[in-house]
Amino acid sequence: MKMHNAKRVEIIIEAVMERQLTNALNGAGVTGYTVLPVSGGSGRSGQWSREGQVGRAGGMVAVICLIRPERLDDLLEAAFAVVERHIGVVSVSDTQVLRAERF
Amino acid sequence: MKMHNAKRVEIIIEAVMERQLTNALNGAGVTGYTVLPVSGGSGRSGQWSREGQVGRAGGMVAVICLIRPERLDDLLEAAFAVVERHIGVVSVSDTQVLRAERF
Amino acid sequence: MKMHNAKRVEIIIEAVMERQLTNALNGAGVTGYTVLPVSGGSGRSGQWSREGQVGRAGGMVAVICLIRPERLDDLLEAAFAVVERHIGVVSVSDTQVLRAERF
Amino acid sequence: MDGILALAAANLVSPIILSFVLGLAAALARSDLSFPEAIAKGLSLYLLFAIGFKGGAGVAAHGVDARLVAALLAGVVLSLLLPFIAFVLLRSLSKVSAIDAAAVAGHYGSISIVTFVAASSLLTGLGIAAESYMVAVAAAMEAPAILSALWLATKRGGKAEQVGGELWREILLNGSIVLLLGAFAIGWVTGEKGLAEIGSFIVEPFKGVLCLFLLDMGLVAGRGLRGSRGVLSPGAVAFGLLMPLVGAVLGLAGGLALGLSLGGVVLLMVLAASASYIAVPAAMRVALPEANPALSLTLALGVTFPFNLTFGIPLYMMLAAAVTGS
Amino acid sequence: MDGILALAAANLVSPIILSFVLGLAAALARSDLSFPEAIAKGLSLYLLFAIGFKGGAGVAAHGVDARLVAALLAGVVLSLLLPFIAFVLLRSLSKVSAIDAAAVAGHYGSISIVTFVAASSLLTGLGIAAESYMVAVAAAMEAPAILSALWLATKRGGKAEQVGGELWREILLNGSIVLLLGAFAIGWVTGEKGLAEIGSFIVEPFKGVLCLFLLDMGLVAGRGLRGSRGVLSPGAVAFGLLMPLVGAVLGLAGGLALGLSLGGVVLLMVLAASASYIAVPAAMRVALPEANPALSLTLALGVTFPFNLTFGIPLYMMLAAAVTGS
Amino acid sequence: MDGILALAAANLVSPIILSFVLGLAAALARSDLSFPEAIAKGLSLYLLFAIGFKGGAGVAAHGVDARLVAALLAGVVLSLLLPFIAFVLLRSLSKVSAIDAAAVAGHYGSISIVTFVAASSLLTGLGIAAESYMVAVAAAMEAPAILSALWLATKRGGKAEQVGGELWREILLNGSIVLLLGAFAIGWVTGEKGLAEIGSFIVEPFKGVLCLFLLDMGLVAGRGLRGSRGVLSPGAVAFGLLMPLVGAVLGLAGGLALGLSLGGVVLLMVLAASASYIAVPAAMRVALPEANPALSLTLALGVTFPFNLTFGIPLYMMLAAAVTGS
Ligand SMILES: Nc1ncnc2c1ncn2[C@@H]1O[C@H](COP(=O)(O)O)[C@@H](O)[C@H]1O
Ligand SMILES: Nc1ncnc2c1ncn2[C@@H]1O[C@H](COP(=O)(O)O)[C@@H](O)[C@H]1O
Ligand SMILES: Nc1ncnc2c1ncn2[C@@H]1O[C@H](COP(=O)(O)O)[C@@H](O)[C@H]1O
Ligand code: NA
Ligand code: NA
Ligand code: NA
Repeated sequence: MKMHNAKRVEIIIEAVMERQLTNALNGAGVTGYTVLPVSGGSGRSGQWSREGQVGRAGGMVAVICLIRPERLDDLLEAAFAVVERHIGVVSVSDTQVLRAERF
Repeated sequence: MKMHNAKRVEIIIEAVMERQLTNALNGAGVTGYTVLPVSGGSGRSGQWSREGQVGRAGGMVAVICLIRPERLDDLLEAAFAVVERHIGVVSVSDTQVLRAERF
Repeated sequence: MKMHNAKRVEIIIEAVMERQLTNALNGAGVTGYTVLPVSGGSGRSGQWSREGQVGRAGGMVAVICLIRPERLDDLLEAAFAVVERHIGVVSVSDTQVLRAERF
Repeated sequence: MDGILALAAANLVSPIILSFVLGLAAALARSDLSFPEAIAKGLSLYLLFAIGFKGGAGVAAHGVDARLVAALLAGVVLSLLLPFIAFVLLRSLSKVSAIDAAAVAGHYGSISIVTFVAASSLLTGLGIAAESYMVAVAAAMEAPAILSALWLATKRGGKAEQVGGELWREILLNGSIVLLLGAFAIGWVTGEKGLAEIGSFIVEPFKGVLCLFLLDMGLVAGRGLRGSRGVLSPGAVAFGLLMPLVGAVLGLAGGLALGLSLGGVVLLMVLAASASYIAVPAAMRVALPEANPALSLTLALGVTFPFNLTFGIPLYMMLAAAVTGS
Repeated sequence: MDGILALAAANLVSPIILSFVLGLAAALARSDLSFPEAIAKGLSLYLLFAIGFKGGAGVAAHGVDARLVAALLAGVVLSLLLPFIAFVLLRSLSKVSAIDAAAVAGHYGSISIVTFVAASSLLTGLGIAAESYMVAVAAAMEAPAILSALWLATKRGGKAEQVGGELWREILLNGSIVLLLGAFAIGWVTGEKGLAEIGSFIVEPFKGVLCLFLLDMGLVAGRGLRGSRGVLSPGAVAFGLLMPLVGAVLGLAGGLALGLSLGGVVLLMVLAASASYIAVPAAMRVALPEANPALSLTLALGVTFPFNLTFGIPLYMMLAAAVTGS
Repeated sequence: MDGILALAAANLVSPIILSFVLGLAAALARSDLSFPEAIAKGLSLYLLFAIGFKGGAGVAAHGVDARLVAALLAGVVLSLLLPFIAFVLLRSLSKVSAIDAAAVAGHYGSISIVTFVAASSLLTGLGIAAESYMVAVAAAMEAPAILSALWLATKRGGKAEQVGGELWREILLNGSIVLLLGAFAIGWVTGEKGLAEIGSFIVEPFKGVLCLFLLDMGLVAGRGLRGSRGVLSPGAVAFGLLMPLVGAVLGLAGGLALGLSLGGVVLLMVLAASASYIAVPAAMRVALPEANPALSLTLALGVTFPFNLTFGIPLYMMLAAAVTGS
């Protein structure tokens, strides 16, 4: 099958920052992304779990973004501006996608 | 640790198509996959969120499939037949797995 | 943006083993990971779904761990000791991260 | 008549309607108020189970009326017929593609169970009796419209997924249909005794649960409206307000032909006037992926549902009351 | 006696049983009807809290019977003993591996709280009183069987996870045990007054909630049966129907030895006859990963649970009534 | 007075308090008992809707008191003022950074609705009436404290996110504020009639639902305490116990100045004494990311909330009763 090179960006960020992040992505012309729920985790700020939580604080979401290699920098700059002062991690992997016209 | 080359296929597809997709995968002899819930996203057809939704329409799922490189094409053909007319994205990354005998 | 090489380890394991796994990771000095919920899947032990389930048995979670390449082996040994006798899969991909100081 | 008018006005300030309005306003104001998906589903499971059970228990109590079968058939016919009218009407009012029109038509041939529930509780409030088996008619009307929609899509809009057995199973064994009919059967079999056993779960708290569910529906509808600016042409909106009236009139005709009670006539009107936003959207995504889901959903949930809830239902009541001269 | 027979038959057409049947049928027909995981868990949290609290309040009301401690001990002994019988019986009826047999045995030594609840509400319906502290006995019976299962697995089936303190904590502080006993304690301390405060939450709606929960259990059981064709040999199925009877007889003996009331005897029989499908499966996955989870779960949830729910409970009642001559 | 003392003691053994204690104990013992996130959110949606609606219905019943506006203003002032006191107090008792102190201060200026609910139901139990609009005052007190916290952070702790319109919208249209005020409005508009319609959903089961919610809060608080060993210095703990008293005294002064009823004074004291653990933490993560969330949350949920729930509320009652001489 015809595959096309792309980047897979995975941004794990505080749930309260989800809207700010997606706004920033839209602002950078990145309109394709998928948000996965996160049930728990651990990091320098300790271990946490969503179980029984009511407030939006103290939870994370994972935003996955498949993007053409040449658009990566715009995305990273937009994302970094949001995550900079917040907890969370950003990783970028090489990948290949079907139907490149969608990206 | 002994690792073996494999492909990580990530199919983000409409929730209503989950059964059709898994049936197609089983049909292609791909019996190993994991389904992750998706809480929201954005694409050419706009932004969406599962919050408060009752119907199965308007939601996505992420199907992750680790597979031996030589079996990739069968998988992609099976998957493509399902996603072809539907919204959703398919990406393939190189990866390495422990316990190759399981794949 | 300045990126740093890292490994993305994805461990899909039985939900009942989550605590054992994270304890093992902490034991190996791996204190950064994120747990994603899993809604269903299929493998050699058949197909399953979390729908309507009450018990913790018969469900999986996905633990994602971004780590410096040199720390990978410790992590894999710790993880393997837990998954060894249990169902589940472990995959490792090359990736790049922002803010390496966090890892 | 006046009594109805007065109480119809009162309807506007019922907790049920206001809860919907609250949700709608909160979403339009971009508040982060939201219900978890699991809770929304849980509420709808409760409502389907309760309404089905009570309908069955009612049939057990008042005995099954010879008209039951006729009413079921009438419902199926209405569900099959309405999409054709909807298709033509929508195409004449706006220039959406045939595929999109077919998908929308499917939604309007089917029914909205919450609209049905709201109408039922308003009738109860007014002390107007209705045939208990109308809930079975509601279930019978959910799926047939999908057939017509697919037929329209194939004939007029080029290819659509041909309906294989698998798809049929999915449509007919749709969760809401199964739960509604299943609970109806349980209520019928266990009757008054069964109702006495679980009444304090499915009867007393019912209206309150309905308020929370409508609050959530308001939130979802508001988010949909916000997200789909530009999706709705004025013509489409006009369709969303006219089509329920057309449906109601056909429902009225059917109800009179069947010789239903005033309450029964009103409920059949409401069913015909309402549009599906749960079962049909899913089926359309599977069988008619080319259709734009935002159009159907925004029309059904953002235009027609609020209209029926606020003005439609009382209007249909007055119409039915006037015609039946009660 | 005849009264019991009649009412036992009536039990078959109670909303509770029929809800389970509906779920079972829907799943077997591959309907997409389903409960979100969170809702299923929420329902079980409610049931555990309510049944525990009511038991405690009952003890507060009727005073604590000297037999309480004896009954708890008897429960623990039954839970420890039953797995050995189950192991031998299963091995003789089918040729599953020793590890699998040990795992299954652990399930049957432990208990199913929903079966207990169904039996209790049937007793209440029949106006047959039972010792309120039986719910504490139920909690006491959940874990010990796991010990026996692991012992069997090690002695007969080669290595099993040796039970470290960590595992022990997980088993003894299992959520359902903690909630059941905790609510029992709260009910006991707050007594009638506490029950009056929250009765309209944990008493009136209880049966209705139970219906929804059993509907979900039917769905899960049906999905399990569908998914595990071939997992169950005829011998295994026979075990799933015989073992409850064996358990019931031992429960009967224990109940009589303890001098429990008719209701208490029945509940002890039900506990001994029922098999765990929540606490034990999780523990077995941790400690006995080599065992096939599908086998235990399909037997407990797909065979024994429906059997107890429909025929078992009434049968045990008649047995107990016959023996105690009431 | 003595009556209050006695009943205050009784409060300690109410199902509500004991449910919290059960959750706390289970979490500290590392039991795996837990509520799904969706269920916890569902319970809080129910509580907010019910308490808001009942407050509004109460206002409709007793007519709106001229003091309503004054009380709202007083609430806003308290919410704006308390953070400054909290900031100074915390800094003097422990050496946390200015940023952390500002964040904590924001939590204590705002309110805990569950504490408010617990106090209300205790008052009801004691037959002490209170102004129904106090629930609106509660809503009014949620957000202003955030302003003061951010001002403190900027002035004393260097940069904080400057509060753009977007952030303002998020703070003011926070889900719990919208739901509380929205339900209050619905209750007010529909009045007694509305309450009659949905009372069996929002009134009777209320206390039971509150028990389950407090059980969950106990679990979350316990997990938090376990996870944050070392986060709390003795000074910080002292702050968590002293600050509510300071707040209560200011609430008392405000309540007397407003001429509220005994019940109203107590509720204002409770609002001032309680600390937010839902709305403010989220706002602080957005606007003050450098602040350590564990510190604020552990103090608010792990120290101050349990203190108010057990000893605080009865204490405030006695204080108010003594001062008002009732
Ligand atoms: N190395 C990592 N791999 C995966 N997820 C991580 C990692 N580090 C942090 N996280 C996630 O980011 C959250 C906040 O991290 P931190 O800011 O280090 O406390 C954690 O709770 C995890 O969910
Ligand atoms: N570039 C992308 N990266 C990640 N997810 C995407 C991307 N594009 C689309 N998606 C997901 O697929 C869904 C449908 O996409 P679309 O068909 O473009 O509307 C979106 O709502 C996202 O959840
Ligand atoms: N090849 C695979 N790719 C992705 N997930 C898998 C794969 N194989 C197994 N899994 C996951 O691991 C679970 C147990 O696998 P198994 O032990 O093969 O039954 C499955 O239910 C899936 O959720
Ligand atoms: Na219709
Ligand atoms: Na047993
Ligand atoms: Na306060």
